[in-house]
Amino acid sequence: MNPRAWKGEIPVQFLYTAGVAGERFFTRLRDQGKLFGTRCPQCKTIYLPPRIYCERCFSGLEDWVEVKGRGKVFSYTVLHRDRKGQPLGKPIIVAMVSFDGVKGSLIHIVAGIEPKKMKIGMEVEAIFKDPAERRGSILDIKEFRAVSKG
Amino acid sequence: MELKGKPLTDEEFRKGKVITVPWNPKAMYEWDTGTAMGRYLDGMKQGKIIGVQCHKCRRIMVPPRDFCELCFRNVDEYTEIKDTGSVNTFSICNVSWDMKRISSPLIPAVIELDGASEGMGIMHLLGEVDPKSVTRGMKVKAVWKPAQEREGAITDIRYFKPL
Amino acid sequence: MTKSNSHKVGIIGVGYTPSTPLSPSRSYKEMVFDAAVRAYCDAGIEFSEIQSFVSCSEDFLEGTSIFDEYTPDQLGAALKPVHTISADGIFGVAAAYMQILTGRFDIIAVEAHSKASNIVDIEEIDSLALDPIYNRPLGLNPHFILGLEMARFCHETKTSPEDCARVVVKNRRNALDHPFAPFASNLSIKDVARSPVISEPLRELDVARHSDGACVVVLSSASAAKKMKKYPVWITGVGWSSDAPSLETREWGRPLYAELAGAMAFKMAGMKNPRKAIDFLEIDDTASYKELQHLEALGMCRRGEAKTLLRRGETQRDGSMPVNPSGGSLGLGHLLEATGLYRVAEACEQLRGFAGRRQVKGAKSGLVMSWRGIPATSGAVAVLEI
Amino acid sequence: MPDVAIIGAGTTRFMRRSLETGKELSYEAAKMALDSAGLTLKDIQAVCMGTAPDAFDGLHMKGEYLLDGAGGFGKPYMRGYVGGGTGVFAPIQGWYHVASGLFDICLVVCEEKMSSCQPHPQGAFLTIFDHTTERPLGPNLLWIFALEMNRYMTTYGIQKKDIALVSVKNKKNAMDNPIAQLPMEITVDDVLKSEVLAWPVQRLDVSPTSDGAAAIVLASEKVARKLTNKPVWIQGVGWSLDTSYWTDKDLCYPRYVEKAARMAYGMAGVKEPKKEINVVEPYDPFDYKELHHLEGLLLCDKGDAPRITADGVTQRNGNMPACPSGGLLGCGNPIAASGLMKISEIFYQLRGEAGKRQVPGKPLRGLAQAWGDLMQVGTVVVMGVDKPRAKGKKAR
Repeated sequence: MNPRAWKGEIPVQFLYTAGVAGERFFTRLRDQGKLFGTRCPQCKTIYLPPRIYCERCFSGLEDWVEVKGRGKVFSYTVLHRDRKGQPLGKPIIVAMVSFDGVKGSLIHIVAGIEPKKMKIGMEVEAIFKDPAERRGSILDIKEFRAVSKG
Repeated sequence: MELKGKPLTDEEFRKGKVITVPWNPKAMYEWDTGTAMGRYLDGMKQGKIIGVQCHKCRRIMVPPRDFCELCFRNVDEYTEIKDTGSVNTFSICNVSWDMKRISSPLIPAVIELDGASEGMGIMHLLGEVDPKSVTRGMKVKAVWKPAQEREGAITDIRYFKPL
Repeated sequence: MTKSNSHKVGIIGVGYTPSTPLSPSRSYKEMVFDAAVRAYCDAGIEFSEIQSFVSCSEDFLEGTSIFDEYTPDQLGAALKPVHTISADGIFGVAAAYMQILTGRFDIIAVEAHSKASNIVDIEEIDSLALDPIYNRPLGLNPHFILGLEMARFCHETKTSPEDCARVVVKNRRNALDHPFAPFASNLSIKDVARSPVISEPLRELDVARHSDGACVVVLSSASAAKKMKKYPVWITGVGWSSDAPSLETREWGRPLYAELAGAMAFKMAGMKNPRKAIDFLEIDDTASYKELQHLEALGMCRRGEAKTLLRRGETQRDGSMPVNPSGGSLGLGHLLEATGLYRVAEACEQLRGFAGRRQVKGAKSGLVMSWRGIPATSGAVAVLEI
Repeated sequence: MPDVAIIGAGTTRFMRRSLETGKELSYEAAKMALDSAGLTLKDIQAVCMGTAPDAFDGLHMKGEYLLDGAGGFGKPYMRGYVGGGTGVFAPIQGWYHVASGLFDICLVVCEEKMSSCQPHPQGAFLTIFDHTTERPLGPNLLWIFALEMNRYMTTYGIQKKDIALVSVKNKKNAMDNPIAQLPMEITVDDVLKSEVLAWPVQRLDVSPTSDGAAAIVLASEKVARKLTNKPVWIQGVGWSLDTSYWTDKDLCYPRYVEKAARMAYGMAGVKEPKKEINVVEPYDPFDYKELHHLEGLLLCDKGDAPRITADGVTQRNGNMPACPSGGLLGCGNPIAASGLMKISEIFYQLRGEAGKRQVPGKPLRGLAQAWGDLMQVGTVVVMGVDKPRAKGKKAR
């Protein structure tokens, strides 16, 4: 008996709703090009991305506040592999961007800068797509870019 | 108590009235057939149905397994069993695996195979039979693909037909 | 949670198949059967004496939905109380531990296995664990998470990539003394530093490679063990916990899950000073930096001190605090949900003094800890004593 | 070891498709359960999550994804799993968390969001069959039910019209349940005339796929006594998993349910289930399943469930009310959540808080049961207004 394998897959596709909070977040991102978070009445922390609940104290969150798209790099990495694990022609800078007074952050791409120039703590700002191109997705933020001095 | 949960209509969901995000994963696998299943599939390729016997409980089992799950010991021998049997139970199915309507119904059945212990069966399809005439206990026989088309798969048996 | 639990439940048998990158000759059922036979034999019990079973698995790792369907037969568990915990094997041990403490069960078997080699594209599966709304659309290789975390950890604790490389060197050398560690090798820090970048600062050799295997552990109540004249390895503490799952709100510099899980286990074991009380550790090293991160989170040293211990050789097998004397996941391979259970088995062999060339001298107490992998924030801990 | 009581419950609306994410559904149910028990998240010492196949929500490690919505942040959090039986297993898992003495208060949350799965949630079910011996035949989930239903009918000479009564009863009961997805008044004829999917299974024999979540709060005796004067005690639990070689056994009778039931009755000290169980929530994803399960639970003789149904015994005002909630046929079937919904229903019934759904005669003991996998899993919880009797009895 020669060992062998039987091939197969889990042949499913998915279509996800953005949820109660996500629906509102992405609608505003798409229509107004603005970022909104929700504030916890108990802990006072602002959640970005927004939530309808505080994961720490379980309060319901209904207080929506705008968060300016300018933040600091909390951490970053230079990704050299594509989704399949193959080497990327041009490495991608992925950063976790945090905002003043906000619990949480956004994970996104940083463009227009040499990987070597990246620093934890550097200021970056969100670059939104043109309103016509925005679909109500995290990709309506095109990328983050370093804030030019002065 | 206030009701929680916001139902969406097809309209809202399908026609982009609400924001949706698609994802089409490629969850692919190559499962090792190992000892027992490897022999089962090799048997199929040769037009044979392979079972196993446990000398403790005397059961002749199909599909084959390398251990007897009741006695919890390795099985003692691999043995060929007949490709004839009787219908234990059946259905007449009008929908595909993903709930699409199908024109000519499929007749899945559990078939107790001759030569295996009583009640030992496998799931397969019935063919060359009028759905209305299928009955529990009906004798059936495997219809094999021609040898050159067989690949060592359960589908090397096209279906079972009435004897 | 009081010390009163600390000698009520023990491990009386372990069994596993050798960890190997490929395992075509045995199906997952056959592999688990092989491990179960060894474990029951080691425990000196009949399968029919086991009253409850816990298996640990995730559907997408098996390629089967509702995978618990396929767990009973190879354990001799048909028509018995069996349930699956969708988590690492140490969570399964905790589940069995609690069942025995209820007083309703005496003997329980815990199973976990890996058929990682059967998954065509494991990164595709890892992507399925990312938030579908906020993270997946970016279409990134999930390893970016390890890169982000490693960068932040190194930044906060002034740990260098070389320090992380030292973990790889140590563990893969430890594995040389292991009878079946597929990734044992004698590497240098340079070798690690020269390996291709996955996600800066993370390099290929910083990450444990996947492997196949099955592991079964048999737990028993103290009273039953006494009746059977067994000398169990006592489970004196268990702990498990989770940080926020979303990338955006979790802690990054420190693994909160490990801090909380460790604290829970130590409290249960009545260990005021774990650093002194624990003789050796088998902890998660899915990525090199994780070993250091977890060492600090478990209170074995102050924050940022792990690298110093490592440099001083304290975490070597003959050091004052041996960490992953087995070779860890970097040496043994990452066995998906079985990773933690293999380490439990490893720890049992250490405590029984059967660890051969990898024996830690005079080991009386050990700590085992697992993390659930990208992108999870859950971890489990077990404190074992002889 | 401490006795365990249910002290609070919450359930979201069951919907064909929800706007909420799985996290949000979990939160809504968990929050309701906490509120009903007068607790906040920080009172919770451990969390158990129950949710069925990851291929519905389309999330690998679904339990990890859901944990913040379920209140698992910074807490011992564990996901248990026995397929369709999960909804009634999760409280069993919560039971052993508390009965172990490790925790005094445990939150149990069950969630399912099946609508994310495309083109139809049923597609995910293809992959519950054996990848080598069955999936190549292109099975539909309905096959295995149809095969079992047919075997059950032919073994005992049961007619479809006898079985249809269950669908009629449960969908009607659901009219009194605000969370219900498919409440309706229908006749046996409507069921028999409904679209034939996989004979003998027709459209109205089947419960719909749903999105939804449910949660309960469990507490040890000393804490429960402080928090409520109406604790509902978990008197007995049982679970059993049969062989995965489902084509090797007789599908006419769910022996795995009997095994689980005997374990639970033993723990609860129930000698004569027919007399001692006052209200029951058997698992009813398909109408015949309720009958199958009533027999497996030893609440009637083999093959006799259709008769007691026809005699009205299982009506809300009968001697053995079954699925007063409306069951899955009436309320919908967000798999794990629907099982926990059944636990909640018994909780309300025993507290006398089921409103329009309340069964008469102040029930003292109830039972919720779920089934799962390839006709393999039985999960049973016996609940009562009195504390369990048979103490320290070992499971066998």
